[in-house]
Amino acid sequence: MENFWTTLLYAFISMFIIFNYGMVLGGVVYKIIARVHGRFGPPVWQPYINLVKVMGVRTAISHGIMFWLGPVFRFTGGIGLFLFMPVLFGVPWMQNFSFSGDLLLVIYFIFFGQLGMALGAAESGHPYSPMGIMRGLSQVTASEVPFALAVIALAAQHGTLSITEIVAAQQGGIANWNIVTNPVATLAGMMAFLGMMMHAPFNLHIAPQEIPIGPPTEYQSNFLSYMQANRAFFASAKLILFMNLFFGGATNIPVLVGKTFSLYMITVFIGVVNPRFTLENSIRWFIRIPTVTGIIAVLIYTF
Amino acid sequence: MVNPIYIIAVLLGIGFILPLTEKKLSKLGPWVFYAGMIFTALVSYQWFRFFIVSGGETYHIFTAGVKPPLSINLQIGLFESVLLFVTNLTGLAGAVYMTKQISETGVRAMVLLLLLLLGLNGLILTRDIFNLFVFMEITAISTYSLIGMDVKSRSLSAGFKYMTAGGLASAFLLLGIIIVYSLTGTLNLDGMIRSAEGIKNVKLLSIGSMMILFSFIIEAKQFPANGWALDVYEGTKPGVAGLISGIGTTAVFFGFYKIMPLFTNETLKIVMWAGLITFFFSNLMGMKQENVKRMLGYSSVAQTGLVISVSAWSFMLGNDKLIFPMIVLPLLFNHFFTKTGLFWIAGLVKKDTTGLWGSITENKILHGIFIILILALSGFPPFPGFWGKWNLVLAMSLDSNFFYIWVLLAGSLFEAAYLLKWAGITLKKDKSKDILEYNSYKMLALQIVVLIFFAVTVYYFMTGNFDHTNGGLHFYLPFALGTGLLLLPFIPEKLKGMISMSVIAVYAFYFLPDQNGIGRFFNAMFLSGGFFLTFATLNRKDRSRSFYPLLMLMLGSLIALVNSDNILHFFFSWEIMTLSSYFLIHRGKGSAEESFRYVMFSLAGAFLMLLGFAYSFPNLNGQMSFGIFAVPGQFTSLSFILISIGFLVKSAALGLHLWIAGSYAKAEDDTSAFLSALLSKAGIFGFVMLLLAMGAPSAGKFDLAYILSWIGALTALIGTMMAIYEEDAKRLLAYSSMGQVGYIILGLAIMSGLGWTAALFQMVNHFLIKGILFLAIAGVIYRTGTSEMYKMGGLIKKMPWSFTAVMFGIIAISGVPPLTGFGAKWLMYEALIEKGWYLQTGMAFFASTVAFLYCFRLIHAIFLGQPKTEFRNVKEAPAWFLIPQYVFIMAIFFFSIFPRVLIDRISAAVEPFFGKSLTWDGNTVISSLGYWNATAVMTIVGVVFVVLAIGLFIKLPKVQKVKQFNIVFAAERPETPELTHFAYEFFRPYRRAMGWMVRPYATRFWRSVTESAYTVSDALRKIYTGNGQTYIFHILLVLVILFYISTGVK
Amino acid sequence: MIKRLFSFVLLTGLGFVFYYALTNITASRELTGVSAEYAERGAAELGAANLVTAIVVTYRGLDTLGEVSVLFLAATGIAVLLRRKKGYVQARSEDKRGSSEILKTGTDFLVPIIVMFGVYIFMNGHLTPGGGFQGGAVVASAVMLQFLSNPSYRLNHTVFGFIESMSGFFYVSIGILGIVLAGGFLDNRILPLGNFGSILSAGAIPVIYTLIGLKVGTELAGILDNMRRDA
Amino acid sequence: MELQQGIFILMGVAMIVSSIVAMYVKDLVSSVIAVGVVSLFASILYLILQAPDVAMTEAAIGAGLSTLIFLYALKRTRDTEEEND
Amino acid sequence: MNIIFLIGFALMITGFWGMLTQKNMIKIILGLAIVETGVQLIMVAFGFIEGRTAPILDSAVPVKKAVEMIVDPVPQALVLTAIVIGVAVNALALTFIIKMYQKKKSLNITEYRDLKW
Repeated sequence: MENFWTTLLYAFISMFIIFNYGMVLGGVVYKIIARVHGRFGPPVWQPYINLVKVMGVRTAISHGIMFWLGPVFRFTGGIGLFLFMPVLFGVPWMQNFSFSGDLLLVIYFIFFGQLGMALGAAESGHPYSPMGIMRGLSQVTASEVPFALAVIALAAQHGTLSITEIVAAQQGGIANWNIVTNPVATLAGMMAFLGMMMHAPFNLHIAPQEIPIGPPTEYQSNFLSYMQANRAFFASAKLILFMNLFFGGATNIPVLVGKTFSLYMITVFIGVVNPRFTLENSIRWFIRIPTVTGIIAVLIYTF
Repeated sequence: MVNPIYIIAVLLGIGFILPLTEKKLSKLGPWVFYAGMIFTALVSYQWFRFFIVSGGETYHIFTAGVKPPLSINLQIGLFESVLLFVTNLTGLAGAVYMTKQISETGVRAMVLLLLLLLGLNGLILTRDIFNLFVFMEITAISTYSLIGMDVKSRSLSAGFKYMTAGGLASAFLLLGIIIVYSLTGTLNLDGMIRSAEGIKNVKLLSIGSMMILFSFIIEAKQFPANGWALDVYEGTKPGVAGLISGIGTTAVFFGFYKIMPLFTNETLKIVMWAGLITFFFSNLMGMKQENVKRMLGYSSVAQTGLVISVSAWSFMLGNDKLIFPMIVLPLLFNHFFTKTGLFWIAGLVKKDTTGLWGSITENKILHGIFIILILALSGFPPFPGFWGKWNLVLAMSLDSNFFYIWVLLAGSLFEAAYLLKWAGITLKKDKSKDILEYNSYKMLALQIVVLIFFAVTVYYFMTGNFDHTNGGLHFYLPFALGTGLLLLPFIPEKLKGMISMSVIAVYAFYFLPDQNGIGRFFNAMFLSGGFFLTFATLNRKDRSRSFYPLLMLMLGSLIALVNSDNILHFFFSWEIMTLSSYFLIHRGKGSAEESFRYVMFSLAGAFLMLLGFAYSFPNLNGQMSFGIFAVPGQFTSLSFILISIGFLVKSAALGLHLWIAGSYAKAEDDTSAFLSALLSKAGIFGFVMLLLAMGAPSAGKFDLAYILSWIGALTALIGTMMAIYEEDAKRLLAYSSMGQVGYIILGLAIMSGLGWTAALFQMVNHFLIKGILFLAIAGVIYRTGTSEMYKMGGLIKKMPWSFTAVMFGIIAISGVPPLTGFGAKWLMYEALIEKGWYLQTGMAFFASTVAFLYCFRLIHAIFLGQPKTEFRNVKEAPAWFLIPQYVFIMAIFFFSIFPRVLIDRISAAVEPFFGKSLTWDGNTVISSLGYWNATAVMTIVGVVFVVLAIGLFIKLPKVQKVKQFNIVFAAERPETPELTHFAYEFFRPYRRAMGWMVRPYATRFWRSVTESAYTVSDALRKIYTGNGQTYIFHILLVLVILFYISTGVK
Repeated sequence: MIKRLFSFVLLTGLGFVFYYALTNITASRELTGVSAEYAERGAAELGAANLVTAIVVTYRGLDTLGEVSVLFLAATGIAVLLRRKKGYVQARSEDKRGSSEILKTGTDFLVPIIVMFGVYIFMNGHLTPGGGFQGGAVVASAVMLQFLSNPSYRLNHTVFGFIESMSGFFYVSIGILGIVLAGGFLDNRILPLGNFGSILSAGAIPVIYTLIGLKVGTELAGILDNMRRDA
Repeated sequence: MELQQGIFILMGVAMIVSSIVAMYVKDLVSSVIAVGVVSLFASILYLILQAPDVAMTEAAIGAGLSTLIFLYALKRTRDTEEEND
Repeated sequence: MNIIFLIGFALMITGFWGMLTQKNMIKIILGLAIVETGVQLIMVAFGFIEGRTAPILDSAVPVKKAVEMIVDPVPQALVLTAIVIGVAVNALALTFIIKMYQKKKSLNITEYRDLKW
């Protein structure tokens, strides 16, 4: 906050980097999934193509103001989440606006976009929208539990809720990473991470087969472009968050890419080899194994 | 001064001569009769004034010109004069009441009444034990005759049972008298009492006094030797029953009271417990009653038992001179007037079953009197019964007799249960018609009694331990406002609402600036909330006179609660608040059951609180300041637990939450906002006071604050969980409220500066949000006429303002940045983690994510999705509702951007107790763990949002707007929009997975508690078989039991 | 049967109570307390030879007034309960067997004597055993005799009622006179105590007892009349 | 003294027997009479106990009038005639 | 003198027995009358002093020596009242029975159980 304009400029730079990183990451993942399935797959830059394509669509319909604002909420949520996090440890221009709040702010801001989107989609009047939202929200509440417990364990471990300080405490080699110093919390957090990334087996709410028409098809044109762009931000932001929390953070971009990519791959691979859970099953799963793990993590610091 | 012997002489003389007027002078009879009655009333008034005003000295009357103990003497002192006065006045009223019956029966009925009065006066005046017996017989025989006067089979059989009981009682009284006489050589009470101590033959003396005691136990209708009494109350005409229950019982009691000094402490102890047992069991059995008069009979018996019990205890302590006016008299008067009045009301209603009393409302005055009497009888303030019980509980606690208090309060709860249930029935109109049997004489008599009762009430209210100099104003305020508004029946309702608002505003203007500390937040919240929520009530169109008075009573009592200086003030306001809110809830449609549940839970909580006070009270001699909790004593933790339960009930903590959904949902829509936004904070205020005074004691190994934190966390989680499955918007919000208040409790339990800051911040937040949400929902319900969410849908187009309000409300409540809800959550988690309560943190976090589910459901099911055909033409909610909502929204935004304004003040209030916990760097608040800059967050989010919105607007200038129903299913359109609104049982899969969390364990538990209470009640009352012989058996059984207890032989 | 068993057990318990009392009763050997004072002062103070009368009429006069009221009340209560509804036509049973002439004559002869005897009893209450109540009962028995001998005999209610009311009223009035003229309510010394042992002694006691006798007699007669009426 | 004791016992037995008879005899008239007998014995006892006033009262009122009232009541509870209300 | 007390108590017990076991209401009142007689007997017995005379002062009992010669007059006075009151109550009770009989044609107390619980 020394210099407002500098901060702003830095924020734009980091946003630009992360946007492109997120888009490419998405493309790579498509490719990988296709290869695993035995297909050739789309090119890596397919997300850019998609984005340009949907932006070019002229017809767009709106069901009302909330419908219209839904993608705005969503995109704000994605960008905001990213902006409230420090991206690279010790790199001044990659700190974004992390002075605004600590870990709690970041966690809670995840909901901002989801809630807004949910409101917008629900106004479409299509019954599948609320169904999808219901599934998504239900699952989030379950997966947040182990995550929250993991975060609490970290806060207890480091005596702080500031992400920067948590990352700082992990500097100096793998031995200081939380995955080593606090494996139980990391385990709980990573299991929650699977759910939060919304890949299989926890992707019922976006299940394209069962719900052919949901928010993505009610929204056209720029609405959709906002949502796709947001996906890049949102996914990367979450990856960065987990990297910061459990895997020592990153001090430069290659490390960042390496760590986040690996993290993403974990979810992708698990998703590829697993069938989809029904909603009840995934909720039950989250409040059993991951939650118990989380509770153990927390109990370690309670006594 | 007219010698009181003239009362006896005149009554008797007139009684003797009246039969002469039967034939020829029948016109003259009534005149002579009433003249005699009025004469007695005047004479007793004269003495009453002499003692009350001039403080005269006790006066003795010797008959036969010889000094006692040779002759019989009478005595009139302060207490006698008071009792004489009310007895004779009520007797006069009774004569008026029975005018019709008297004129039907003829002059002999007058004789009976005159002699009844004679007997009662004699009972009160005499100081000779055998004379007492004679007057008791006179009373009894005139009562028998009055009972049998209507020559109905029921009254005859009741009278016969009474006579057998009375015969036994007098036989044993004679036996006792002669035994005691043979030992003491005198019949004079004072002489007996004096010489009783020196008697060598203690065993015989104890037998003698036990016989006397026994006979009074029968006459005073003590359990279980009282089956006949209940039959009498049920079978007799209400006019007579009222007299028996009121003046009859009082005089018999006073006779008993006079003899009590004769008994040893062991015997008195038996009397004390016997009376309490009567109180407890009679009330328990009363719960199952549906016959009005029998129910009153049970209550009457119970009250007598209590009064006797307390009197015996006072003699045990040797403190009777003080306890009589402080405890016995208020209890007695409370019983006396209410019971007389209620019996007489029963005489104006044709139906005997409580369930058929619905249309008593046809007569507003009668109904008002009825309600007031019921409340007085249930022991609510400001009636004498309240003062009596309050003083009793505290005095008992000084005697360390806590078990007594438990039983006493349990009995009181039973009594309140059946009385309030009955009152509740009459508050609902039903189809029964013409149940009133209007009779102006009866009305007049009733009004006389009620007027005296009011005078007594005012007297006790004015002298009732209130510190009038210090903050006393607050305690008159609710009543002044309430009654003031009630007495203005002819002005329009809207004007009343405006008057209420202006009073609040003026009060706040003069009052708030002088405030400081934590109380200020509550005051500010109650006053501002009261002001704006009252604004919403101006939308009302119905002409209901009781709404604004009750509302003002509730708000006033909340203010009084916050400003109370001591536990009496506190409890007094608490009870008034409970009561007024009960009636407010009861106003809603179909709310009878729910409001009853509410008031029963609240009362039970209040009684436990009272118990808690009692456990702490002995710690500091005689003071009632909150300071008594700071003094550690033997029972500190128990006291803390009990008081906490009282507050937990009001906060609807888990397990004690059964009332919340129903009463919030069934209350009128604008009232629900008051309940959730304001009333739910009363329990919080209680905790604030309690924790400040007491800290957090530990019970054995358990840190009570820690336990409290779990209660708070579980309440937050389960409350939220229950909210997501509700179909009814108001029930959903009610459970949401429960969950949110759970957070506040959790915050307070942390007992750190940060925790309290969090709790108070959350409280303000919750107040604003629930104000918005309940009012918005009220507006929706007002327009659509339903509160079932799935029946609505798509209302965003019709009610955009309401939608926006709800949207801000849910964003704030769910804790999503940038609105205030996040601030509350942030403070809470920081505090919890700082404290090291990680599991609770996790649970609170879980609860807050679950909250999204109901938030979304609320807004989706009502405003989004497909609109319904029948609501195609609904309009936006009225401005009366919208304006307060937007005021609150503005407040939320203000606090969201500048939370420092609020947090700084809260910290300042909390600092004196817990020290500094937060530091500031510009707009960034820094705790020991983390930091938060609300202004920056708001700015960033706002800027990004606006930029993106503008971007979208530029890119999509021409969006094709379609109707809501423009959706496609695989290229087909479903025909009815109803089918496509996915809202019913919205979270079904979630329920399948998580439903085990909300299994109704608490409901089942409380249901089984209630059911077993009723079962016991029903089983127990079966001992009253209606067979006179069984009653004789009971009576003799009591004698034998009494004997074996008192002598403790073999 | 179970009821009898319970009753038996209960009364056994009660029997123990009484037994306990019985074992603790010691026969009195001398007058104590008030009774000694009555014995010492009674005769001189009130001038009544029969101490029981002195106690009943004066010392504990209020009790006696109450007693009279009780009787009066009972009579009133009985009258109220057995009152006939308006318009009730008495079913005259014609076949009631009239009493024999001898019985009637005997009755006519005996009644005045019995009444005189009763009057004697209450007039001499302060000297000999007996008094208003006993005398009243005797007077009532005269009426009873009338009823027995002549089933259709009807009481003259006007006269009886008048006597009943006025005797009661005068009784109370004498009581009040006691306050005005002597030491207190029902003080018998409003009249001179007279010669101890003579009929016109003991102040107002004979007067009071006479009034009581009249009152009790008429009341008892009234009760009997009510009870037997219209069978 | 022995004699007096003997009389007491005799009369006591008589009283108790007649009261038991009063309770158990089927015929109500007999039972009323039996109670009257109890009273009569009582009045004799009073006389022995130097209570002539009480004895007279008991004889006149307890034994005499009371019995009569009972008998009247008995008579009226045997009537079949009924008040029409 | 205990024999009188014994008789009194025995009478009371008998009376109670009757009241508890006899269903006929008249017998119940008769039982009550027996109880009363017992009580009265006991009362008089309390005033009795062996070897003394009735409390009537005449030639045989000079005023001066009355204290040593007479039995206690007070219980007698009380019993006098008690007897009259007892009879009054019994008469009233019988009236009740008469009226009850007229309603239900029964003297059995178990028939009159409309009021209960």
